[in-house]
Amino acid sequence: MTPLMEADDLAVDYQAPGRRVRALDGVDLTVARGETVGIVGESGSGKSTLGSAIGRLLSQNAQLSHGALTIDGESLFDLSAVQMRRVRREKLGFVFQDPIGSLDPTKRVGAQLRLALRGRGASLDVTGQLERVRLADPRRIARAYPHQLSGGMAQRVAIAMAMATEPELLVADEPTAALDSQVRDDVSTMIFALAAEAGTSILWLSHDLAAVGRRCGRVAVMYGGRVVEDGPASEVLARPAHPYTHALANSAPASAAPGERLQPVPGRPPVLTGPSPGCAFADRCGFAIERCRSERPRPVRIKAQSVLCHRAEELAGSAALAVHGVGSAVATTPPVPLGGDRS
Amino acid sequence: MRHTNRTGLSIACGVTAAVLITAGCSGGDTSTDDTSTPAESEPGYLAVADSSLPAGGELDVQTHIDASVATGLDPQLADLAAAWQLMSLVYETLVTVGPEFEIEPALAESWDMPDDTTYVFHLRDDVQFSNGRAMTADDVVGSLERQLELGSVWTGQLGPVESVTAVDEHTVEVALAEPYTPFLAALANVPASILPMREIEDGTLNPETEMLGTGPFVVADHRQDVSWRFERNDDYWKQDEPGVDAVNVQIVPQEAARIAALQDGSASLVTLGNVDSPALLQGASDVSVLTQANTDFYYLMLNSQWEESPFTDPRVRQAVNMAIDRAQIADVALAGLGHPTGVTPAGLPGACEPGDLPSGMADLDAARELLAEAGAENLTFELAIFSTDPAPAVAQVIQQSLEEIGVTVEIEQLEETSWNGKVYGEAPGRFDAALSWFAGYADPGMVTKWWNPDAAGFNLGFMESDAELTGLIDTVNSVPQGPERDAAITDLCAAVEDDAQMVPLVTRPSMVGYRADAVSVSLHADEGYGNPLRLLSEARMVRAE
Amino acid sequence: MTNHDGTRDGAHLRAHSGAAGNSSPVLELDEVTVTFSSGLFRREHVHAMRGVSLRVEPGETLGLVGESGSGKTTASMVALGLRRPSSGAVRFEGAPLPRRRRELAGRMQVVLQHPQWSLDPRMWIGHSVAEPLVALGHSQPGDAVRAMLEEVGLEPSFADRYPHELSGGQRQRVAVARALITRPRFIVFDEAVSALDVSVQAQILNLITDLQAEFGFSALFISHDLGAVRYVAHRIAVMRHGEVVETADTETFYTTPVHEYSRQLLEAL
Amino acid sequence: MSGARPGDVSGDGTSGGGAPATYPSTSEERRGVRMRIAHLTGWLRRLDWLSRCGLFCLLVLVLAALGSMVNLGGDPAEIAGGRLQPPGPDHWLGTDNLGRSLLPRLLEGIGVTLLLSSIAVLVTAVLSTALGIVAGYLGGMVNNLVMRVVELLYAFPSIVLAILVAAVVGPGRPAAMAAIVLVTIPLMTRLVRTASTSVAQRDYVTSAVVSGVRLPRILIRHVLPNVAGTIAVQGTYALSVGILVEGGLSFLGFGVQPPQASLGVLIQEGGVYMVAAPWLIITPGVVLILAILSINVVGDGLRDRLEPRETRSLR
Amino acid sequence: MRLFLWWLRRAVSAVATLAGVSILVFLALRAMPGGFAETILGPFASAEQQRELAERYGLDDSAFVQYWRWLQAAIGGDFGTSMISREPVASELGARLPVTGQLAVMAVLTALFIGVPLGVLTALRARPDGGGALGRLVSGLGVSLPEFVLGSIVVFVFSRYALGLSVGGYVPFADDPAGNLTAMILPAAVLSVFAISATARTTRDAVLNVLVEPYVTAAVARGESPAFIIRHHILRNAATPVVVLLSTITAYLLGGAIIVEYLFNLPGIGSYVVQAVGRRDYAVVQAGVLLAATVFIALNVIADLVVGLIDPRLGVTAEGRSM
Repeated sequence: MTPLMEADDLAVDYQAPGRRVRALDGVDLTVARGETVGIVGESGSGKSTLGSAIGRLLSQNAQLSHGALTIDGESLFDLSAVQMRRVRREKLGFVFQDPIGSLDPTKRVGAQLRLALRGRGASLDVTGQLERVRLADPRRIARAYPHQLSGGMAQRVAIAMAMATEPELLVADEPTAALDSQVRDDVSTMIFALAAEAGTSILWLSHDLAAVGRRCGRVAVMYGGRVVEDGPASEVLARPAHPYTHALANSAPASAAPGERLQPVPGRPPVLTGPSPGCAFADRCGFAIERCRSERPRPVRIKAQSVLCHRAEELAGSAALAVHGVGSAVATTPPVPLGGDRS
Repeated sequence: MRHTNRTGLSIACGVTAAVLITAGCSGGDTSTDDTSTPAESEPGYLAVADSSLPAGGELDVQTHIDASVATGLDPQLADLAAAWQLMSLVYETLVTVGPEFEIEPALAESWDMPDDTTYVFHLRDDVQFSNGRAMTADDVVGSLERQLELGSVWTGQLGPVESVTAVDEHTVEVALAEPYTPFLAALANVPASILPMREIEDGTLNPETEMLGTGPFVVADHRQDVSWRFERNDDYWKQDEPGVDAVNVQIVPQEAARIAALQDGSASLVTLGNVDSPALLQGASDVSVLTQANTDFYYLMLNSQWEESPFTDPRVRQAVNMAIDRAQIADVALAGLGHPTGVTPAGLPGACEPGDLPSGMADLDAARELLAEAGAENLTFELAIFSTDPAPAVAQVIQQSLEEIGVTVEIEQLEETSWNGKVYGEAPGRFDAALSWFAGYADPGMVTKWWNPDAAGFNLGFMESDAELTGLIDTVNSVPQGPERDAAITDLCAAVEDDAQMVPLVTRPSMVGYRADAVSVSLHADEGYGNPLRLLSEARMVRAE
Repeated sequence: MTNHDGTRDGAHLRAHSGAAGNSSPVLELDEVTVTFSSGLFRREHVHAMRGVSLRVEPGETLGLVGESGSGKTTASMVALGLRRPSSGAVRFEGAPLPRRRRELAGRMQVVLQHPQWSLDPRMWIGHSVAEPLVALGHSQPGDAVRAMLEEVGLEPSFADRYPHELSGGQRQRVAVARALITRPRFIVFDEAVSALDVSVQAQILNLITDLQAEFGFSALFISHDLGAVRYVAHRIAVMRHGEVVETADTETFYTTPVHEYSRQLLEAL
Repeated sequence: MSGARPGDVSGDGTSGGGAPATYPSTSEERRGVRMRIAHLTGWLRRLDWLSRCGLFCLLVLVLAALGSMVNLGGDPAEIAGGRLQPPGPDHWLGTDNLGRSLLPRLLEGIGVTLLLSSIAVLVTAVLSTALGIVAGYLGGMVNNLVMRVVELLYAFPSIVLAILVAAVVGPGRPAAMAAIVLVTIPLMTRLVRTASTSVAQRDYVTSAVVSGVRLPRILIRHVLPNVAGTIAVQGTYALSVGILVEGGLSFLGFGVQPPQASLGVLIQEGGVYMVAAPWLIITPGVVLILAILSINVVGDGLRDRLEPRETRSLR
Repeated sequence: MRLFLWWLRRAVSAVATLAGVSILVFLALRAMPGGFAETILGPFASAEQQRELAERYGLDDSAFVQYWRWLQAAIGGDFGTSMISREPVASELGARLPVTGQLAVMAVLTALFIGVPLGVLTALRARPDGGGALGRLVSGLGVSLPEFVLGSIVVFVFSRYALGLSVGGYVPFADDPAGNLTAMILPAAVLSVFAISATARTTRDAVLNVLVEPYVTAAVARGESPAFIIRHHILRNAATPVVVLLSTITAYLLGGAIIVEYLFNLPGIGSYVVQAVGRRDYAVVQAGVLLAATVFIALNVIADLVVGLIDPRLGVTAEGRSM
């Protein structure tokens, strides 16, 4: 059976006057039905570009350089505009970072929710839909304008819109980054619960490795426009196989025990102008060798993970990539079930 | 608003001479078809309305400027040619001016001069004001006395009137203190209009805001600066006049808009200000443009009273006077439609010959010599002008010709009101030189009165009276028509240029365009009071069968 | 470029405890209330701070945590003397804040949130760093600037670059250098690392702790990120709805938070 | 966090940095000059072709104006030929109603119009910048006061305002300049103020305040350079408005006074002769439109350059 | 209450602005060169006439007294009498307002119905790589065509060749609707060239700004069609700057489409006031400018109200975050 979503050597460039910036540099990623995948990466890693590419929502100066992206076997970049709209309507759902900005400021919440539900077989019961995302007093909220809502409320409304049609894949681009920490948990929990109920797969984009690891079944770590490590969340968190994943885990202040010194990643993330000649992390990597700079790594299998590192196998054998403060980072709540036998 | 033709007043004395001046009308007569103006070759006329056409219809006219300014609609206070144009449709005078500047009967059907200071006017007995009341000698006496009491400049133009008395219901006698040659000419202009004195005295008419006259039309509607509607006066005393039922006048300051209206037929008759308009309208079908020679002329004020002016030295003034190339002004700035003139307007019977004057000889060496004598070789002065066409062009030609004798002219162009303030607002006026024009009127002596600032007080700010000049002016205005007067006029012209505080330049033409397919009009070849609408009541509409 | 120098580890943790006993606080907020009111006629009062009392001891870093809208940014403005409290007192080095800003010049500095706006984009890095010294009347700060840049792990040649040539992390280093160049007694870090990528954040956090050990300044470290606060602060104050709900030593707070809200925050970490 | 877009990778500067006051050594100053030149050329390269065409047109116009100063094409005031002659070998652009050659008149007109508008806009820029920066930075009462005055000017119909000025000062170049200044000041002040307000909230300004930097220095070293882009863009638009106002005023007879030529004067004079001598209005008309268009296009280019925007399709 | 206070504040600021405008105009008029009576009556008027005029209009009093007198009368609704026509200024302006108003309305409606769609279209076709330069050129040309050049050409062409539309010849709509329209179409068209281009440019900018808003992306992501998104999300959100621009254009046109009125000889307010400046007809200038300023302020208020209706965040009664 074909995977729900598959990116195959996907490369996307942004064209600016006088220069080109490579955002995706050959992404390989699949999402199976019912799976929950977290994409972790810092700004510039390409995760948002990947998320946008899935809905073909890239800005106009973005260009597909090579590779393919398929949803349910349909190659997105070959679809007509009409076909693409059908895919978006029937198979995809999106939740974005800015909850209030994602709602039309000039329309009452109820009106725009109704507009979004119209003609797609979803229930037109606005109150019901708002109740589904656990909004108290849905009637009052339906009458409110977006700017009168808190971020958490607005994000719930946006989720209600995205999930009303029970899409096959929900792309959530940092949906909780703009929310206060208390609300974050509730919102994420709700998204995962709704998705589980509807059998929707989730692609969760985030910069917070630990948070994603707690929720998702699988984690893919992006760096320099590629997925450098991809595997079950618990494995990636506990036993990162890529030096970058390791560095990322160790640099989060929350991961440090009291009195423990943080291990920052030296240097700064790259801005690619074309295909990276070697491993994009090589300049910041404590383990880099000459080969890392000149030869693009190919995926290797390290236990459950797929890793883009020339030295992955040797490092896996050593203790070099041990995560400190592991205890605090490991999920305290069990991951949401993977959706049974559907995959 | 740019075309406010502010006109000087002047007095004309009775003119009987009938010297026909035709030079003025040759340049602009571009009449393209002669079917509607069968009598156009009649002497003194540019066009004669075809009286065989049926009366009736409405005539659409466009003109530059409205009649009423701050003085209101009182004809006796009117000092703008534009005001005279429109007011003459309603008000009439005892006498009027014929095609060759001869004085013709109007409200007075005849007059006698028992001696050279007494005039006896025999009034028509069929004249009514448009309210239906018959005009009487009392109206005439009252009107003339009113003008004499107003103390306006026109009062001076009427001359040394001693008394006005009603001899009987239809006879009025005017006694002068001394002979005054331009008296009849002065009576022939709008400020000498006969008003309905009974209505004015009993307060039922306010002449400042309403018009009630004996003329061919009555005012049906007036929107200041927008439009007038004149309707025929059914009781008008002239037979077969007016020839149209109504005249709609639109006030259109912009020349191009008037030309446009004429071309697209939305106006049948327009007054024009640009000397090139006749040429511009050459190709337009059914459009005729007639250029009326005027006695109006441009003159230059050279300020002798302001200490900072370079013209306190008469030699500098004379040099400038000599160096200005009048012919070039006429040809270039006025497109050949104007003519060099002395102080007596060229074209007016009895006027002096401008070619014999120092200005006509254009002796540049003499001019340079005068400047050198005065120690003013590298003279620079400012010339204040107002922006109404073609004054800027005239100024620029002056600038060019004075460059020949090494004089630099800096032109300062002002809007009309500011110009007035600068030139007339204070004494001494704070300017070097200024350009303007006077209406030349119907008698050569009238306008010369402005060269005596003691009489024409508005000039006191920049000139002083000259005893010799004043004497010559008085002579010209009191000596009857004849060789003696001609000699005095010649001397006067020379004296003006010698004095050179105000130097005459060129005459100023006026243009009238009309649709030959819409209207048949009458127009004098020459005009002394800047009134191209003088014969409007003769106009007849042409109807396409 | 980074300070991987492990020898300073933990040194700062002891820095304040010795000093706290006998000297007055560097900064003290005493029952500070800040009320925003708006409108010409209408007086609508919003309490941004309600009876907030805070103390920063010499050599100490006080961490201030809270959600957006909790009043912590207002607290920072009050501490910096940029906003006068509606009631309550602010004392700096034992004395009320002077009316004239310049009297504080050089003794108090700030590092703010946005890397892209922390430095004037039209100014050379060298000028930016030198600015506080220039304000104090120094005319030749070039050497001091170069030295300070090295201190924050940047090459001295950065002095003649423009901010846009630097990464976000480098800009925050420059901001720290600028704050430290006058050797101030007190620095406010207002969300100073929040906008940085995780991998870079740690660099700046380490830099701050290292420099504090070296220069001994006191600091108010404001952030919504409990993890970062916990890492650099000696004591932590938690703000909510304009009030301080809990103040505790970091260790105590970490292990046994008292207030319900503090517990929630820790759980979400 | 939307990937590497050109806009957010680096927010680089528009003009060169602030003038070095104390810090760099002479070699660094030299480097500064080099950087500025590099900046400028970089700038030109990043303008699109349309804006470059606009710049080129403006350059040509400026050269033409300079040409008029050395009487290129002849003395503009001289009556050099017959009246209303069409363009020909003697008079390339024909002659006007006084027989003056149009070419030198046109060059003079370009010079007068450009010079006058530029000076006026410069004055506007200085005043607006001063007012806008102070109002925007200080806010409060100062801001209210400045904005009230600005609104007052705004509420005047612009041409009536210009005409009133012309009537008070007396028509001519000073009146035209004053009118342009008064007409362009409100918008520019508003926009500079808005920009200054946002600069005032920037972290580097707060840092400077905390560091004890004095107000004048903050305004000059921080606020001014950072609103310079706004000033430049608005300056170009103000210049095009200035040319329009000059033209309109001169056209109505309140601006530049003949015999001096300006583009507005030439068009006014030529308007009447449209039928008989169309070259008298067409040439100056085209030049005027070209000048305004070029300036607008350059302004658009500048703005696009300063505020690069992402475009999106709905497909 | 909130609404009332909003209105109160607007009213106070409007009165302040109007007072400022009237003082400025008053001072400007008094600062004009040339004495009063001499310049108004011209050189040939007698001293008697000058005295009478000065007396009638109180021109000899101090400026302060004159202003105070004017203000008192103005508050009572009496804006004085024209020195030229001797008619009350209010009725004169009232007679001319419909002309200017019609011109403004025609031009602004044209701008609305042509400029807005044009702006939306060009925004949707905008490309990041400097494409659409041609569109920029065309819209740039539209705002670069001075009325006095375009108007002169139109006057020439339409008067020279009978094309069915008249140049000048204004008649009130009530008298002759067809004649009125044939006279008004050309001047309105000349004015609308600028209005259309400016509207199109503003609309394009506004739409481009809205296009990158997250809620548009969200709508695209939901699979909505472009037509749907334009209708339901873009038009309304992009309307704010367009409304503000249109109100500014209307105010500008009502304040005097002077050049067009002048070229086409329309008896509108702008040309009237300009003429009055030339003739020092103080009361007319004073009232005319005040009228324009009032219109400007009123349109601003209307624009604010409309903007508030369009975007509740910017409204008069916009509530803060209430939940």
